[in-house]
Amino acid sequence: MQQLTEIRWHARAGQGAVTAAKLVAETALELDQYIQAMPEYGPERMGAPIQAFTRISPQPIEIHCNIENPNVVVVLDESLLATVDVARGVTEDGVVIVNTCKTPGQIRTELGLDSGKVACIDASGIALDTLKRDIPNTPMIGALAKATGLFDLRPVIDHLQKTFGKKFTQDVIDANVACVTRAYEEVAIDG
Amino acid sequence: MAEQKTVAATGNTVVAEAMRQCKPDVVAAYPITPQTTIVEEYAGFVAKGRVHTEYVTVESEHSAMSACIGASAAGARVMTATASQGLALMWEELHIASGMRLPIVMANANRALSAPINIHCDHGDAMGARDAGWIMYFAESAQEAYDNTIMALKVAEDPSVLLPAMSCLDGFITTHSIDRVDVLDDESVAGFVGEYEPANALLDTDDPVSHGAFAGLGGPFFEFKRAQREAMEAARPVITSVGEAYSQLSGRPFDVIETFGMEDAEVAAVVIGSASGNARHIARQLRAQGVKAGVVKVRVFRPFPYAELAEALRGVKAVAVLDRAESFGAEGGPLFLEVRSALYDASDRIPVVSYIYGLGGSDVRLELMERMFADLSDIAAGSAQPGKLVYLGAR
Amino acid sequence: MAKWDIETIGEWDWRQFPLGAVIPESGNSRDYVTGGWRSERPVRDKETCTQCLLCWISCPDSAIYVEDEQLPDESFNLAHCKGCGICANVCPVEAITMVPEGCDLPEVK
Amino acid sequence: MATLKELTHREDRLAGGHRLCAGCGASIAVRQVLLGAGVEPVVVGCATGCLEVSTTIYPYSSWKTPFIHNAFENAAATVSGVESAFKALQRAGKIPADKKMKFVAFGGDGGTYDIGLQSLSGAMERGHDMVYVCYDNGAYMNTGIQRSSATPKGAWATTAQVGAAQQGKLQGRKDLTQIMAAHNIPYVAQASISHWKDLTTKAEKAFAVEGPAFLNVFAPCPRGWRLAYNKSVEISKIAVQTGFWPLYEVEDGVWRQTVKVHNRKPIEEFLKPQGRFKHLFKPENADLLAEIQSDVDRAWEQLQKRFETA
Repeated sequence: MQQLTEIRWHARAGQGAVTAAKLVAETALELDQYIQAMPEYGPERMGAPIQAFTRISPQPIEIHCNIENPNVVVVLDESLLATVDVARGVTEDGVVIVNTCKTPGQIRTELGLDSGKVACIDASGIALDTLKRDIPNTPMIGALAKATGLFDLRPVIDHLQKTFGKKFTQDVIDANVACVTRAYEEVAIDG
Repeated sequence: MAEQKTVAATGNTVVAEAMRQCKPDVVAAYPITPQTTIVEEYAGFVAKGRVHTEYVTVESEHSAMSACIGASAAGARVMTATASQGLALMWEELHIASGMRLPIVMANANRALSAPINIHCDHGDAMGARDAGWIMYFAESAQEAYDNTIMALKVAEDPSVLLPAMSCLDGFITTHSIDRVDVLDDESVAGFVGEYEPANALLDTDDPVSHGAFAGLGGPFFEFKRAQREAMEAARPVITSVGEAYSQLSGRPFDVIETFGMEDAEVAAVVIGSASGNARHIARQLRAQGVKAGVVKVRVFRPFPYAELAEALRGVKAVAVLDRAESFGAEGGPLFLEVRSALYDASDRIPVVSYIYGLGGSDVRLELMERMFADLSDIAAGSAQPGKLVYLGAR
Repeated sequence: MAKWDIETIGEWDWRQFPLGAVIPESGNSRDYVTGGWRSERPVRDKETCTQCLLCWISCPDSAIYVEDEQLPDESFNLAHCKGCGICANVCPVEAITMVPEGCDLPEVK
Repeated sequence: MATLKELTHREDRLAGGHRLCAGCGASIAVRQVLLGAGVEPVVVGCATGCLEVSTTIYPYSSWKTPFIHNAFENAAATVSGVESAFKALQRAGKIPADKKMKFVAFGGDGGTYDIGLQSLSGAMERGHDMVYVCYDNGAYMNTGIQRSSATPKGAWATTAQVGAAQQGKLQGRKDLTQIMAAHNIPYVAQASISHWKDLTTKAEKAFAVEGPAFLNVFAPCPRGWRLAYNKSVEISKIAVQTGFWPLYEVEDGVWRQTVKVHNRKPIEEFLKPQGRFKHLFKPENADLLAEIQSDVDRAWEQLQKRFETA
């Protein structure tokens, strides 16, 4: 794992980006990393574009500010590409992961990205198949694990089972595990 | 060292946890962003029967502090939490709590004061209360918010102190960010803070006392205030010794100020709260480039560590004081005024510049810290004169 | 509790006052004399008095003594009585009269 | 219901030597309320005001009970904190489980009807086991007779003056007792220092209920009312007899008139002895006087409809 990984999440309020940012941080903590996960809070309500952030590092994290130069960008809602500059400041070797049916090539063109990686996953489709609801956040974590190599599928699943086990039925947990697994396997990566 | 559990949690979650572990008899609180999740978590402890606390869901912050004062005077261990407008609404009661010498501990989720309304972090709320007679801790991280809250209780209840104490953490940045935190076990915290032995408990009906008397013209009001000042002075060694004991327990160092690179620093920033790490991060980078940059973080603002600051800043060529609060009409922010005062008796006149930053949650980008240190280097090199006041990051 | 000794309070410095402005003794205003506020004092005619105790329950200054459900011969605490005259006013049999302070008192039966 | 002779066996919990005015209605109210509290220990809280200032001038306290004053608007919140501490400390085993204690807060009408209403409402809604007593003298007397929302219509006050353009306070009183009844707390009553038996009985009931209780006690201020010092009790009786201050209670939602008034006296009998109403008796204010009477009549009739007739 590199020194400091900075992940910026783009979504609409209600899509679970904050939860995803948190789940990723918690998974990293299980791997004895230092972590930060914070939503960018505002008075916005359901549907508004929002950002959230995750930092992961083997060293204690001392900075407290928004992420301007992310190593990873995760976009939970493809429609945001039209209105939000999601790739703003992304590092040369950064990874942009988008919930979309399009190919990485199409997205790369759309975003005008000529470096780094672009990864595409139909997270909404997977969520609808397995969860029967368009909650794309957990599939995006599967895609993120694969596309970034931050961690394997196993710790993600372990952590999901651990935290969701307190709140949800076994069916819901199984569906989420299926989501993550499918996304991990199906994500298309370019670069 | 005590057994600890590493958790991923927000500042507010671990502050609520610290409160639970301190076993307060009464918590009287009113929700306000970004403090709310503290009292929500506490309500959860109450609902689950995990605490013996009487949790008073008052109808305003004024009543929150009023009920805390009643409960504390009654002889109970009392804790609460607030933020911003809530702290402002309590203003009158803050002075009464300290004047009555009641060791109430309150977390404050630092948030800007209206107008215009804003829910994000700055220190304007706490700084507005800096002369209210409360001991004031500020946290850089969720870890420190947790640690400070426990230490604050121990200090407040010390028989030689008996003053209320505030444990401040930055709104959203610390209150709502998930952070890696090491949490002590319940027994260790309970053993550390001990039992509260109240003086003059109102509920002692065998020996009734009167609290809150009128000490008007010709009365001893002046003498009571003098005693209050002495109590604040008496808090200094207690803060240190409690900090030492807590360090032993937790393995985490504590001092009223925390320094980075100050052994040989030529340029230094003095800062409070979550932005301290940002300053340290840049100072670390600058040092790698050969710039002798340093950072002093102030962890206890009241009583203010004048001697420690003067000592830390000795020999520095230019100092920036970073205030996340205004003091309109003054020469700089509240921290600036204190730091410059601390340096007045220093033999060398160190140029000190006031930087106001991050008001209303304005993001403390690393580039701002770079700019601030670059200014200092210019001043230290004599290629620039210290300006009056810099609004760092305002358009 | 033992009586709080405040005889020399005028000379105390800040160290000597109780913590947080607490008054550690309850009801010690009994030692404070408000009788000097009075320009008239109540005088009770024991013959007329029916011991109804309306004066006692109506006194704002807790200045009427009762012993064994009765007003004793010396029924007024003149250290506290401010001479408001409520006792005389509420007395249903006019057993209490207010007489000017500093004048010769009428003969009390 | 105790007789006066029986009441003399109880401790008078307010010591003399306090520095309230001669003839003050507040201290009469306090004595009678606390006589009604029975034998259990009582903790007293007090809002800033005449009563608080004059009974605790350092280093003297007139309170033979534990006493706390915090500020003006928060007597209810403060005492709610004290009561909460009692519960918690009992739960923690620091106070014996069988120990009983009573809690009472006193506030004037300024500290209760106005600035302290929110704090009072909150404490009552939360159901603390406490009694709140308003000693109502109809103005901010501690600071020099400024109008409050309890000041009667037409009364002179230093902030509701009498002149060519205005004849004292323009507005009628807020009906705080009914507001408190609307909180659906176990016990609410309106009492007067002129009716000691009614008042001490109501205090007994208020202290006996588990949960919050509210007493609104008519307690004249001779100084502010421009009334002879010896008339405090007498004018209170007239207030009851004119229907200006009906005596009633609301016990578990049942409204009951505790002192019947068969032939209400005209309101003029209440107003005339008080200098604060002097201007109302000028010929040009006859209409205002009639309006005040009709206000009293209307309020009286409305209240009668709420009483259980049993």
